[in-house]
Amino acid sequence: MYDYLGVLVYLLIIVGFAVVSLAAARLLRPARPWGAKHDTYECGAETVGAAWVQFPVGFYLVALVFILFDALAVFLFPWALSLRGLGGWALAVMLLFLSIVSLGWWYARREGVLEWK
Amino acid sequence: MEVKPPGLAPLPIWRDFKDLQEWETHHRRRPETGDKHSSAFEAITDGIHAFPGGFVVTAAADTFLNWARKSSVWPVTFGLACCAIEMMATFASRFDVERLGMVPWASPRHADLMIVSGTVTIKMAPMLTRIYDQMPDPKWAVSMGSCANSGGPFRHGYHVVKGVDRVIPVDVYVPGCPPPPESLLNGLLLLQEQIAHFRRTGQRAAPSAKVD
Amino acid sequence: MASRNDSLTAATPPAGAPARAIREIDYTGSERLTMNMGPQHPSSHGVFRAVLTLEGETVVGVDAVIGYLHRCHEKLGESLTYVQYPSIASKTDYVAAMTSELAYVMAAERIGAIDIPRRAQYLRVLVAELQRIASHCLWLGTWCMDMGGALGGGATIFLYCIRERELVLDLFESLVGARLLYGFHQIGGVRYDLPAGWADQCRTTIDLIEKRVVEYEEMLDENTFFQMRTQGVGVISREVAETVGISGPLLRGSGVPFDIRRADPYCSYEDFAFAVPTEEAGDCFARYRVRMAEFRQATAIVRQILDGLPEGPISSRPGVKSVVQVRIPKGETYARVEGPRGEVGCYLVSDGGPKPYRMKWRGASFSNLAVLPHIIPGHSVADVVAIMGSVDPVFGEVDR
Amino acid sequence: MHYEQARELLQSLVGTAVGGTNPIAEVTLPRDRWVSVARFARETLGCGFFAFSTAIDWQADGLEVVARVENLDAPFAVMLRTRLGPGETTCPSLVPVYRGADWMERECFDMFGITFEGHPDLRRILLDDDWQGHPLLKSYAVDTPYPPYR
Repeated sequence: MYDYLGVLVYLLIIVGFAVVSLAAARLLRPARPWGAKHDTYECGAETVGAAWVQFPVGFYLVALVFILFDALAVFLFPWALSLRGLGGWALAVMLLFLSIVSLGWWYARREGVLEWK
Repeated sequence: MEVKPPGLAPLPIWRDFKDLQEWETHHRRRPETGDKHSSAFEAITDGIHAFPGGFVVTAAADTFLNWARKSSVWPVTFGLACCAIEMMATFASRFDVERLGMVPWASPRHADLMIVSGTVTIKMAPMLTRIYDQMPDPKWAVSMGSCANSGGPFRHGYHVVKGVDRVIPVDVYVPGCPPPPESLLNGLLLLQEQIAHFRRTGQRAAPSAKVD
Repeated sequence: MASRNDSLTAATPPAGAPARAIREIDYTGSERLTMNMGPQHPSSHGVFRAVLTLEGETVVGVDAVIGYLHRCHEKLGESLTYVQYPSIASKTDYVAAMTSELAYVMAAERIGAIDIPRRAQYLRVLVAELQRIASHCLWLGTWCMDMGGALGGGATIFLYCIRERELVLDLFESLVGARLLYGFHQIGGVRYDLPAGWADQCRTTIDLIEKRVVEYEEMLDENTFFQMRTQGVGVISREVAETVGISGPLLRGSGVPFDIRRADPYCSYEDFAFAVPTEEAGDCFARYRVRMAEFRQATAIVRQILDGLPEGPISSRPGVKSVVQVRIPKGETYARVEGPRGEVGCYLVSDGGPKPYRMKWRGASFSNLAVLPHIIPGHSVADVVAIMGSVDPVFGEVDR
Repeated sequence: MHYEQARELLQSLVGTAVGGTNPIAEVTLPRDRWVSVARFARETLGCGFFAFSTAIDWQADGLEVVARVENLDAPFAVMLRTRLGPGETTCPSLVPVYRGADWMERECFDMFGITFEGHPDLRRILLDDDWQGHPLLKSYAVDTPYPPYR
């Protein structure tokens, strides 16, 4: 039971840090929504045109590819840490997994998803 | 009733303009109190003052908070004209302002200090007030160079605002055209002293109604 | 708003130079976003506001709004005498104050047929070339800071370049007493002479700067980020360059070997041997190479002056006692100077009184900036930053 | 194309005297030949470079528009001048011939109130759009007050 105490303390520190810093900021800073403070900042000038426009699809595709490979990275960390204990068998499995994923990467590159122009 | 032929009427000075008086009174109706802490914090300090000797506690808290604010005043990079080049030289490695804890920041949202370096023209004045307004409180303004102080060599130009303190409240005026980095640093140190004993109500220089 | 920009973007991207292959992207239904790259922007080099019409990341329309630093120079030019105005003249191009003062003073001298002693002409060339070095240092620093991420942490090159610029400013401080805006030129000659030991201090500074320029080129020339960000970006063809009237490193970067110091020599520039560096590609990288070559030409000229500085008086007119002392006879002329940004000219019309009748200031950055709406459409927003930096505008000269 | 040759061509085209010393040829034109002579200077004389164009307010004698174009190879320049009538404030625009004239003429409109016919986008460039008056006219005082900033 006790070996998980460290994790609890660690979580408390994280939450505590966030709460304390935010509460102190709210307590100390003056709240004066006066003048043009709440306007959107656009380099000092009034905002021109509407911002709620239909964005081109390019942004979405890049974000999608990023999330795909970011989620993949989550599996690599624990695998890398315990690789020495698992021996060569784990290496082969991971290489298989990576080759499947790189198939997706090759397809994204061929479709020109990442090229911007 | 003596009719004055047109063209002989004296040049109207700014006090005659009706809309200018409203502009002045609007500008002066800034909420003066509560510029320093949130209302909750000031309620707490009032409570502490009720106890005998409570001032010792709040004074110590004030000096600590002022020290924290003084030593990390972030200027927004607001370069207008020639003084901006001298401001850049002050930000660079030889006269480094980062020794004073000042990190030049591009967006007014993260800045505490606006160094107005250059001539404020009539086309730029609304932009300048908008950027100053968009800075979170408590905020300070340093007027760098004689153009920002009083219009400087371009004072008689039709398109020049006669000094930035007609547009935003200014805390420190740095003389010079352009002021060398040393005198800007001196101005910033003066500002830090001003912040160090930034009194509780945060009274500040109201925009001065200069007449010329 | 969009309709007017179409008339600007009607100019097809300039052919000739191999611009980046811009694939037509068939956006279905993506609207255009209008955005301000406004007066207060880290890479606007002063108070310039570009209203960009964007399609995703590609800029399809630019409406440049200037005038935020219009300080009535030309109106003040008509109401200040020939003795008073030079002190404000340096505030038009405040990064290269020596050359902007020179244009006004030369215009007045040319109308009044006032002769300038040889030593004063050499001193004028000396400070103009030192000013070119200091101005190019600031250009390189702010440009690389704008493209910051590409060059290893924004401010690296900025801090190096400002360090070199400080050395040149020390020279000016010991010569004139001021760091940025000097009252060095006056009608008839020059106001200050070289103090003792200034020449060797200048030689050591020049040698040091030449070594540092080599270091910058090692850092930037083979830097693939830098090449990707600047090669093929902001291509200005010769035809667009001439009709818009850009000058200086921009013009020489597009293949036109025109330099006023060579075509219309003033202040005894004909006595010095220097080359006119020219590049053909016309993109940001070409302009970068032209300016880096100009570093070396400037140091070469300064060395020639320091070796052959003639003796003699530094001004052909007595000291200025009263403001209306200098009177220029009736006439008009257009005197121009090759500033670090291009042709800085002063078109002066005088009516014989102590004040000019009309003074038109031809700022180099005004015309250089006028080329932006013709070359920016088709580039991405990040390229706009690179192009703005390579044009190197100074807004005292643009808005006057 | 060098200077003397350009001078004769200009002389033959315009008919009136061509002033100016060696590198500069100065010619005064009537208003309606403004664009045609500019096009001639650009095509046949090879003056591709557009230096600047501005105006001068001669008060009683009206406004005068000046434009300077240059041939960069054989360095010589042509200074085109045209005098608008005393009350007149319109002038044909050079934008179809030179792109650089776009901003220069917008500044002339802003400062002198000269409207250029054929200019694609004539609005104020240096001052705000709602600014009254044209500052560089001699009748405009240099420190005219502008409420609320004075």
